[in-house]
Amino acid sequence: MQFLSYLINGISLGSVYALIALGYTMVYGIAKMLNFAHGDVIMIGSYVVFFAFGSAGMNPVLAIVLSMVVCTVLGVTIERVAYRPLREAPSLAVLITAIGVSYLLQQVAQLAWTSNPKSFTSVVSGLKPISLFGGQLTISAETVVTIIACIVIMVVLIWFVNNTPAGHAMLAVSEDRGAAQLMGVNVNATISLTFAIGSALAAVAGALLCSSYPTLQPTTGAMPGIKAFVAAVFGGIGSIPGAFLGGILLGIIENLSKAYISTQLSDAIVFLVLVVVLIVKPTGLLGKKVNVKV
Amino acid sequence: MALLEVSNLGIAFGGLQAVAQLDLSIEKGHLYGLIGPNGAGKTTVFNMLTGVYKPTEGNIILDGKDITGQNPELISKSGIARTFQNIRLFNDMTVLDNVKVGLHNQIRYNMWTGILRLPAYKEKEHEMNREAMKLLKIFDLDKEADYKASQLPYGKQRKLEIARALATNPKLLLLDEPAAGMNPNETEELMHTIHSVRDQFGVAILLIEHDMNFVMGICEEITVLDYGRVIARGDGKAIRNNPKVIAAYLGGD
Amino acid sequence: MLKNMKKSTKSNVITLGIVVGFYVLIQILSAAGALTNSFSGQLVPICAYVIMAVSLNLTVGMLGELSLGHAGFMSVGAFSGTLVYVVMSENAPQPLALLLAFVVGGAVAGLFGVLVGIPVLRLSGDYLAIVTLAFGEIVKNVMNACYLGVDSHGLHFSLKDSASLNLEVDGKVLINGAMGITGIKKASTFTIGIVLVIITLLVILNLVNSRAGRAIKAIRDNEIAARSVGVPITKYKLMAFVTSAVFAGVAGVLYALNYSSLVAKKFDYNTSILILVFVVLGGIGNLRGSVIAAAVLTVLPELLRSMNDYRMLIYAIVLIVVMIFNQSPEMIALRKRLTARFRKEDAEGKGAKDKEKKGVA
Amino acid sequence: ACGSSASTDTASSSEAASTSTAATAEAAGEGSGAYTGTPIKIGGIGPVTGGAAIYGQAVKNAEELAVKEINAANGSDVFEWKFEDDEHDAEKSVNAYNTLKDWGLQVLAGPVTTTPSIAVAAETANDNLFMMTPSASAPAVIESGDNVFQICFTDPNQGVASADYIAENKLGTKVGIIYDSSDAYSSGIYEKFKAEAAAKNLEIVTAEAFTADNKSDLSTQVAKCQQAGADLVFLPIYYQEASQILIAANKSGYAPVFFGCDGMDGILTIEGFDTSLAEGLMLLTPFAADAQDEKTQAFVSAYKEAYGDTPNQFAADAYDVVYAIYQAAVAGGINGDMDASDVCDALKAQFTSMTFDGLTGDGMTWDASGAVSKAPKAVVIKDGAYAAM
Amino acid sequence: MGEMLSVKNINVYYGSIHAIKDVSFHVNEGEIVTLIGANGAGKTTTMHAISGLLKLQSGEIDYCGQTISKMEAHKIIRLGLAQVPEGRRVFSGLTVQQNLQMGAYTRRDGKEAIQNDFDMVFDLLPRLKERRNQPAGTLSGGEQQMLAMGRALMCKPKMLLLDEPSMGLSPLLVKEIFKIIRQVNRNGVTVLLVEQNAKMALEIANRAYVLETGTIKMEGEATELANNIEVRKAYLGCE
Ligand SMILES: Nc1ncnc2c1ncn2[C@@H]1O[C@H](COP(=O)(O)OP(=O)(O)OP(=O)(O)O)[C@@H](O)[C@H]1O
Ligand SMILES: Nc1ncnc2c1ncn2[C@@H]1O[C@H](COP(=O)(O)OP(=O)(O)OP(=O)(O)O)[C@@H](O)[C@H]1O
Ligand SMILES: CC(C)C[C@H](N)C(=O)O
Ligand SMILES: [Mg+2]
Ligand SMILES: [Mg+2]
Repeated sequence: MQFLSYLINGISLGSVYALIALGYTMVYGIAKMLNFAHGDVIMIGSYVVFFAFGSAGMNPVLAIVLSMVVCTVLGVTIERVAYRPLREAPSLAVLITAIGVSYLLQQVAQLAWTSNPKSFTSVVSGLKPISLFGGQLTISAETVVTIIACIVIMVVLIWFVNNTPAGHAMLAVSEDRGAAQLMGVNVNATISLTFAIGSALAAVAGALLCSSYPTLQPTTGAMPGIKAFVAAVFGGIGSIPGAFLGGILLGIIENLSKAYISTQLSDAIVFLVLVVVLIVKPTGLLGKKVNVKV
Repeated sequence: MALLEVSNLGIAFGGLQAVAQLDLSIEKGHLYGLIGPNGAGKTTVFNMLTGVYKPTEGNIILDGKDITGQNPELISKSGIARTFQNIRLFNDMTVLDNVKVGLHNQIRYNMWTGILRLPAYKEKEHEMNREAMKLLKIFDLDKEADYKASQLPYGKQRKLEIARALATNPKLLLLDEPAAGMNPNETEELMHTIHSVRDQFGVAILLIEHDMNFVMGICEEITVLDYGRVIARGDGKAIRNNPKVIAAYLGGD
Repeated sequence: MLKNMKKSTKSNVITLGIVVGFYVLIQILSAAGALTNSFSGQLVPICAYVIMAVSLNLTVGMLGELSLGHAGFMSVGAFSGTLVYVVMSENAPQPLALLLAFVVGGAVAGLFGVLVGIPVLRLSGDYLAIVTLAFGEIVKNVMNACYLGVDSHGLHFSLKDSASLNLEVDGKVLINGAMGITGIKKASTFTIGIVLVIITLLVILNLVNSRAGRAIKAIRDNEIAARSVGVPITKYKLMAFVTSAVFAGVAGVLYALNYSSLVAKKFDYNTSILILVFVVLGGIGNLRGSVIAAAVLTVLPELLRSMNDYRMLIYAIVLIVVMIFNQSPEMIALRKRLTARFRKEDAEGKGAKDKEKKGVA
Repeated sequence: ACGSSASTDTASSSEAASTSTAATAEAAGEGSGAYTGTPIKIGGIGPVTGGAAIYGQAVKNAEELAVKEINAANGSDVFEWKFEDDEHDAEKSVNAYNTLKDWGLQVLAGPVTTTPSIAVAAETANDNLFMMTPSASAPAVIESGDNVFQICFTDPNQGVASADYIAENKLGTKVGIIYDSSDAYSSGIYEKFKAEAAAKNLEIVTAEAFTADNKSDLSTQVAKCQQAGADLVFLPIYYQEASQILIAANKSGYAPVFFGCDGMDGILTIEGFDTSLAEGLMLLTPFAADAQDEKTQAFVSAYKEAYGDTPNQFAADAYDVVYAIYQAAVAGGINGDMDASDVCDALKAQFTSMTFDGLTGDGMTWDASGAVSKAPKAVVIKDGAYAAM
Repeated sequence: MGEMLSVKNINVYYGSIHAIKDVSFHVNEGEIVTLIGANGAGKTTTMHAISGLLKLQSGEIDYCGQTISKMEAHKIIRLGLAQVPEGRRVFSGLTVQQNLQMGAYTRRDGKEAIQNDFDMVFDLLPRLKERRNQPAGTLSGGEQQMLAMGRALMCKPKMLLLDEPSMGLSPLLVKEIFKIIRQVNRNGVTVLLVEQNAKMALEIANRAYVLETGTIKMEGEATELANNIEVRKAYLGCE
């Protein structure tokens, strides 16, 4: 029973990672760039929800929609201003710019909203937790909603990428931008769309991250961002189901190692497991093996 | 015994038997052709010979030594060098350095000699430069020694690959479509170069090529593959007139 | 060909000349009393970061592998070297203790380089990046939980807390978890720093321009081709990785001995990223660029102090703008055309000088 | 050794000074003119950007406020003040210190956090420049030299005091602990608490850690305390994480006594936090923003007016630091014309002999090591406000 | 018959390398025009300039009466100008089928029409049908070349730019490819062809241009050039 409860804690955390990782992997998979500012877009999204829902008392769904709009505009703007000029530059250059953007967002947030922490009111506080085994085991509404959101988003994304022209364009862009252009794909628009989707997901992720773990600060997005990145790689970066699986597993490993090995060394354990898995499976759990034909 | 003895070589990718039951025997200093329709498995044979793919069956014996399934580094040391169908140069390095990497196992000095710039460093580097320039000269690339490899036009890149491969001092040189992307004149020139390389270095050459003038003009023996299997073998004339080859590969006029 | 030799040698001489020139300049300024406290306080960290950037460039620029955990090597070097120094400086002459600290710091970091090198041989690209990131985080986490003490019975070690060390009353805690090592006697000087920078540059420049360096770059450019000409991939990847780690370790010792305390938190992911920023901004594979970028970007936030609350905001903007200006192909083409106009005859036929080969390849 | 061993001469002057301070605080703006020399250059250092920015901002604001008040009350400027950011990083903190030195720093009121403070303390010891940290609480900070002083409790002191308090008041029998093992402050208190608890026969059933990298999810740590049957959970951590723990415990229906230290102060001011969750939370803190005494009220309202926030204990500490230095400066006849080393010697002599009444304690004294002696106050949160216990 | 494509005095640079110098030529509707030239003459560069993958330094390119030299590549394709790029550039992670689908990306003429063209391509290049579910990256060189061709055909272009479409193909397939080009042309597609196999190119082309180190050195009817001594010497390998 205790084990189950730890496991649920893990899944709960993992589902948040998964949600963030989906946005990461989406952008990575198509634009082939590590958008290290993703975590900070999440943070901005959370602030929007915090003020719209927590302070102004807006309907939570509307608040999230508002946040999605804000994040989408933000994400697309960042892409346009900071990443697009470097489209043809080495990928590391964009990585560094993304880090610059990450600093920038954190600084802006601090200037705008100070560094004082805010306690986030859960957007699903209206819902009841699920109680099992006569109350011995509870699964919070946040967890349930996050997992459902994750699965829905994952399925929609997979469907979208594989079955719509825009999705096909994304696949082509991810393979070879020049050739994609020759097929008539508008590369810039496709990458913008990818960022739009990634950032809208960030808004949802932010709302649910802060619902489960309610402290909101300008640095709130940073660590979950990195963890989610790790999760995305763990699952096989670029793979949508991989991001989901990687996120959930990372959460579970993190919590079980806290529960049964050491709370002090749990970070090290998580990363060690990751390293071992990658050594055994060098492209992550569900990553495609890249076949280089010689 | 011949320089290269291949027996019963085969490989499958998933369900696809890309090469099957291949026997091949190449004498020292021979010019040997491997031709066949697209997707017949020619490049795959090269990949097995050089250790890029591990054959699922069969043996490869070079100079009496079994090299089946060894890794590419070792096979290179044993004396097989190659070029690639999709050119693979060290793009960000100079033309000269590309060849010097090819000399890696020929002219050696250890890391510390390099870091501490011991006297041997200068000496060996000079030797390398000399050797490399000699090779570049053969392929008429000496004037571009300082260029980045990526800045060479396609045809010269092909030649540079051959020069680099030769730098490893191979007993057997594998050339994958060396004349692709060259016009007839350039092809002609290449034929001469390859001949003189063989004569000068005494190296056996196995080449894949779709340009029949080239193949017929240069190869002393030819093996034809189709769907991974040998469908014909012989000299140029025999191949040209083999009905199976005409049907599968050359096409009737 | 001779020209080529000369070109690389000339470039190396310029790079070293910049370093020596900087040193001389500082000495003159310092003698003239024209050096601010703020600037002289940054000299040692600048040296440490320069070494970090140059050594990371070996991995990123020469070997072509992304490492997000370079600070991890700095950390293990810093802790082991400092430990040696703290213990040795009590009963050995100062210079010897110092030398030993650097040697041990470098060696221990190198050892970890081998350890991390193993996954390196199997992974590439972002998967490798994650492993190095993981390495850095593991080091940080373990060092944060690491307690080491010494008493008359010898060394005691625990991963729990200092109480678990069960030290005698006379015992001394050497590493105290998140508190790290405290009470270090400051031993690093600018002169030592510069000497180490020069050694690092000499070793790495010489390495890069030697047989081994060519092999490393060949692996970067095309691993399959490198194999096909008989370059042992394992050996050279490890060589690059370990060399890079050793110098990071040395930089760690230099850095740590400049302050009275040493904590693991300093060497986190952000520091690794910072070093990477130096490398990329200075130009991937361009060692001189790394030197300059490391120095400039270390000083920059200090120069921005007058901006108060907007300091880091401006730093972030500068970073983005410089990056775009430096790396955007349009900007590069623009700059090239401008310089070409100034040196028309020079540009002729010297295609080889053009670094960018991007275009539509 | 504390104030009592000082010579009568300095003791009397310190008395005089303390009354004068009280006077300035009360009658701010009247222009008492106790100080007439060149302004003293006092500098602050702390993280005003990055993850620890809340602490640095609070300290910065309070220092500024105190300096303004003192200057206004004095009529002519007593202090010239400058604050530099250190991003909670030792290297940056030393840089900040050097920058302040270039400016002409004579007295340092900072840094805010432990790790940077240890590094800077060594530098100040070298320069013999007086340093008093408002909030860096590890004992190692003041070990660097006799010029380094603290106005906050040291971590061991808090750990011991907490264990004693819990034992004496029989607040719990089975104690769980959740602390931040990546933080010097938190693990410092934890260690001493553990040792003292053993001495007081408190049973520690579990001690769980988290780190800066995994602190977003603390539910497992809470669950482990619950599992171990802890009826009191000791939280030597900061209030953001504490608020998360309270929320997590509430979710899983776990309601032990929660007991915190000074880092807990501020929990009631978190925007959006359901303060009912903090009901019954006990903490040892030298300062409570809603204390009813006049001094606190004046400070809190002035701070609120200037910065729009309720000040936390670090702000109060910083405010006290400036006032204490003011008191010492006046009593020691310090003048901005003196060089930093002379200022330092004079301040050292004053601080080891004077008594200071501030927001965070009455009758504070310092021993030669630089540690403060003041009485901790235990408070409990009742009806969304602090109440004395 | 009007000019379908006209290239006027274009200049293209790679950094400071002046690769195309004041090149002008045109292609009439319904024609096959071939560009021949040695390695590095600038043929590929010219192709990329037309399809918009490379920016012009100066000059103008008109297509169907419209200036396209400032247009982005993806818009140019939408005007019915498809390219088989040098080096194949297939989407290696996508299957053969998906690659072909990408070829039809801009088409809005219904599933059925597209399905018809699928059948047409599979008919012309049966090897592709065999390998329809194989990732393109693992195809042999020649198979990839076929795929690149098939992919361009799926776009149903008005004009095709072919950059060495016969490279790496077996003699049989080379003949096949040229047959296909001719057939496509007969169906109304204008073709601009770059070939090392100048002999065959000149055989099927109406007109030809000779490009040398970035400038047009000669132009004329294909048959005329095929008989020109200089051309024969330099590009056809005949003395
Ligand atoms: N790694 C692989 N995975 C799956 N199939 C492969 C792989 N490598 C090659 N093949 C298949 O094996 C067959 C043989 O390929 P190979 O490259 O050897 O042909 P080839 O004879 O060199 O043809 P070409 O003349 O076109 O270069 C092809 O059909 C190809 O699709
Ligand atoms: N990306 C690039 N960067 C720099 N120079 C380039 C680049 N691409 C081509 N060049 C140079 O531009 C010139 C023209 O090249 P281009 O590829 O257009 O020639 P080509 O006629 O297509 O030759 P090939 O027959 O080899 O394909 C050559 O001198 C080449 O070296
Ligand atoms: C302001 C607080 C975060 C400082 C803390 N007491 C420390 O010593 O680090
Ligand atoms: Mg092939
Ligand atoms: Mg070309």
